[in-house]
Amino acid sequence: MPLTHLEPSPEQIEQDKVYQTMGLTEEEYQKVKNLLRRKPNYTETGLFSVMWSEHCSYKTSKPVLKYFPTTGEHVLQGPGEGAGIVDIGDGQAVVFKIESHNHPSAIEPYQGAATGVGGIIRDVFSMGARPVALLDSLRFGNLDNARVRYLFEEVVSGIAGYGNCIGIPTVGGELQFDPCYNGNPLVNAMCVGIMNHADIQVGQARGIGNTVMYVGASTGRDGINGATFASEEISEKSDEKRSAVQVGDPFMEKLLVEACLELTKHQALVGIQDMGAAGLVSSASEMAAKAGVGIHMNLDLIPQRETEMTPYEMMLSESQERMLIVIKKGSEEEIKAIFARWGLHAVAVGEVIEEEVLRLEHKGKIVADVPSDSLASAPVRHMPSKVPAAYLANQAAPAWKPEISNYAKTIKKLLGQPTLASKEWVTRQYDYMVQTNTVVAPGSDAAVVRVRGTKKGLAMTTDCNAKYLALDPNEGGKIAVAEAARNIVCSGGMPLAITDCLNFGSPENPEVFWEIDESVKGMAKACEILKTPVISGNVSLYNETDRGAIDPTPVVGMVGLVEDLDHVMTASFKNAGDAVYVIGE
Amino acid sequence: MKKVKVFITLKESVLDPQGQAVMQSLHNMNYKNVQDVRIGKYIELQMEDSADVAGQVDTICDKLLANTVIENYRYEIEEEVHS
Amino acid sequence: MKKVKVFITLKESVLDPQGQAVMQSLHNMNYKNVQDVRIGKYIELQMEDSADVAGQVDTICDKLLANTVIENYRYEIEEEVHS
Amino acid sequence: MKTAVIVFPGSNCDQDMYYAIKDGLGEEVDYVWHAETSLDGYDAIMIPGGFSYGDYLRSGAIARFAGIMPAVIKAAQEGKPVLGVCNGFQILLEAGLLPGAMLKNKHLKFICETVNLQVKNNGTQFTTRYNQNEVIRIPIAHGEGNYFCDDATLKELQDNNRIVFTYSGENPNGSRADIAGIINAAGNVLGMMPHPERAADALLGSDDGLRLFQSILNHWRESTHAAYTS
Ligand SMILES: Nc1ncnc2c1ncn2[C@@H]1O[C@H](COP(=O)(O)OP(=O)(O)O)[C@@H](O)[C@H]1O
Repeated sequence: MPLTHLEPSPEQIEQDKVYQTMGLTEEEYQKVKNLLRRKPNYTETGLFSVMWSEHCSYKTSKPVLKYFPTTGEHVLQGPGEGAGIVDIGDGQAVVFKIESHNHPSAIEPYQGAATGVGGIIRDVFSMGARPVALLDSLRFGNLDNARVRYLFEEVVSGIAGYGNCIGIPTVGGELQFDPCYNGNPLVNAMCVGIMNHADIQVGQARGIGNTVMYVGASTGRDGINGATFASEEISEKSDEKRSAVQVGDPFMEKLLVEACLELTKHQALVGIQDMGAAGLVSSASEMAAKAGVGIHMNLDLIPQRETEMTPYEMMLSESQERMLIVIKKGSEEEIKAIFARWGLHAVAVGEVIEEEVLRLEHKGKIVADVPSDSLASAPVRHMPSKVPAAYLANQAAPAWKPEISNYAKTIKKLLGQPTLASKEWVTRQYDYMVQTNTVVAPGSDAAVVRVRGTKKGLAMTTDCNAKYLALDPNEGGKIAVAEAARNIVCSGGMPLAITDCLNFGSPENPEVFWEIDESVKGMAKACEILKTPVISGNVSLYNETDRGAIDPTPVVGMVGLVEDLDHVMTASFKNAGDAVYVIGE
Repeated sequence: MKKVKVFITLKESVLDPQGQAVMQSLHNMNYKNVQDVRIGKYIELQMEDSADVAGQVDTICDKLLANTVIENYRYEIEEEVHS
Repeated sequence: MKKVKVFITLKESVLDPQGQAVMQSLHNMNYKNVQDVRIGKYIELQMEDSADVAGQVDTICDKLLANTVIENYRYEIEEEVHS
Repeated sequence: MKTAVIVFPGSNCDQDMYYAIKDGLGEEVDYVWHAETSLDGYDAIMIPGGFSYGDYLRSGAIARFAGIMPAVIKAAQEGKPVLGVCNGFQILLEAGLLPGAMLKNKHLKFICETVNLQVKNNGTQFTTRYNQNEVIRIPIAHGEGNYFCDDATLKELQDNNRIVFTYSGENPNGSRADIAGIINAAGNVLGMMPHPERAADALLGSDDGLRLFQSILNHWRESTHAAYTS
């Protein structure tokens, strides 16, 4: 029997302010009560606390994200779905998004990085696209620290382990070292996919009476903060024996990619979404909310890897390699057959209902009943902002001019910096050639991947020099976008659009919030001028170490279109005797 | 001389994709009576005698051999018999 | 129900680069008394009782769990105690 | 020539192999699902790279029990050309169609790069388009490519000219005698770690691998022609 009887009652939750330990503020709890017109029970409080977390709701970054231009003549899908989509002509489109997995990677670097890669791939194929490339943007502390070396080696192995196994080439990315990331590495992964316009899918649960199905791996207690309220009570089996770290299974995901791409060609598919952070809650409530409907789900039917899981645990589990799909009623068997061929289960777990609620049933009882759009609409927080003293001091200081007496020595010293040195140690661990479309491999400005069957290619890059942003976030934000655009152009591509990953410290610090605000303004400005709208992205806040916030690190992932692969260019010098020009200022 | 046998296993509730794949394969090979498979590591160390071998092995496991975020370990220390 | 513990080790004639790397790290960590490290696999199977569990485990090891060109195996069968 | 590319769950170079034959060679090619049981009607069998079944226990260990494997073994016995690349090579070793076993790379890391290979035997049906001892550029991408065999097997391979490719220059994975590819005694089953299908299009850097597929086609044409005329 699941140990739900150990959970606090709605009254206890209110009295003992249990909601606070679960992450809801006083005002947020009141808002939940008003929305429900009653006190939420334990499961419901859990649903709200995770859906209204910064990670899922963007409640503090939303006002800032509004600065970004998100439309453009080629944009087919802007922010709001698993990934953004841009037209590349001939009925085809490119799909891409970047996402962070910083905090999991700091705890368990191999699995943290691997599951980060797995998550971003699901975002792309859930749109109906075949993933064709990965990029990874990495930042670590100083390599003379043993823990940093361990994090670095394991993160790289984790990315290689997942990407190589699933057979998507890792063609580019970034690698920088700076003490500000000691203990808080940044692991951002970007995935690029190609699709036909006709196959575009959305994460919507349309059609009253349609069937909600669960596909992929079974659900365990992964990612439920080591111990939940209920399981803490039971674990007389020593706590040390348990772990809630998510482990990636790239083989499972490879099967899931193939099965889902087959599924997207099936007329019975109505909607599909990946179970990412906050797994079942976020996928179910977002799919319902977007379509203006409700979902009734029977939790007894959820495939479970562990025994005695509570509704709370099932709904919040972050087990990997799972998707939620909505299909036309009556086609369950056909859909099951598609997944069975790939050795995967597809299980009907619920139904689309007219009433706009997320209603969860467990052992014959309704254990949660909340308005579907309420979970997806956390109250926006407007944070105070303050110009940092360090910034003002910097601005007042006279411009610094390097004095170089021995150029050869300086150049050698520069090249000796791990941030500038060759990245081959990393890139040769990545299979950057699988799928045999990699025209420009890691090591040039941007990677170029052929669009098979055409003369076209896609150029792609990630860029951000946090040092510039630390000095001036607005200018630095512009520089990050501009650098990405230069890399695309130098490779023979026309910049199309960007995705971004906003890595910052705590937004509750007004100086950090100012940095966020200014960085995004700068990036938005550059995007407008370069006509590269923002089609997707991700926010990672609270990146802090004992020295304080990390340098502002809004990573830009840009994709450009190469019209003719004959015009691809690489960075290396080609022949002795060629003339070298400097263009620009 | 001591022979130390270290067993490293995944913690309970940590997904074991390797074990799952092997179990699936055993079922396909018609060993339906196999109910669960968990795959871990088995490490043998040869160590010269010293004051506190057990203490050393603990540290070695904690620091290097096992990833204690997701793995447990146990070990046995045997007197090495020379042949 | 039986719990079967399988130990798979590389044959002596086969070089174990993983074990060598671990030994090197241990030496760097100043555990100079570690003379040798060999890394193998430890597999736990839960099997329903059947007429010839040992025979089954032999075949499973020979066919799937170990590659006898490079590896040896041994196993222990225990009665599973229910908690 | 009609070619089968076997697809296991977790194969990921199946498409690359398919396109090398279809576009590079211009010949007919089908994917054949691991659960099929017959390869009748195919003239050549390709086992592509990837991570069959996640390579979770040992590379190739689980794939060896797939439904299609008896048909692969039958095709090999009938003398049809069978090519295993990377994971395909590992599967052929596990299935006992080739001798030896694969260990983790000596540096324990996955390696992806284009390497120099020396053609040690250009007399096989896979290598007639190369010159003896020619050095060619072919990509590798593997974590377990450290080929191992005992002394007797090595001698047998050497004495019978069964080492087809060796790494030229630095040995990237620690393989015994720099071995990159070996053939069976009958000369129709070739296993190799490097990926010829990734070097079948000059746009991607090298087309040295294409000649391997051309050699197979050539041999097939000559033998079927011989069959018609004799
Ligand atoms: N920094 C950003 N810039 C632009 N769009 C963003 C940004 N952060 C998040 N988004 C968009 O907001 C939506 C929700 O993001 P997220 O919760 O990360 O998606 P998912 O549910 O796929 O994990 C996505 O469509 C994403 O592209």
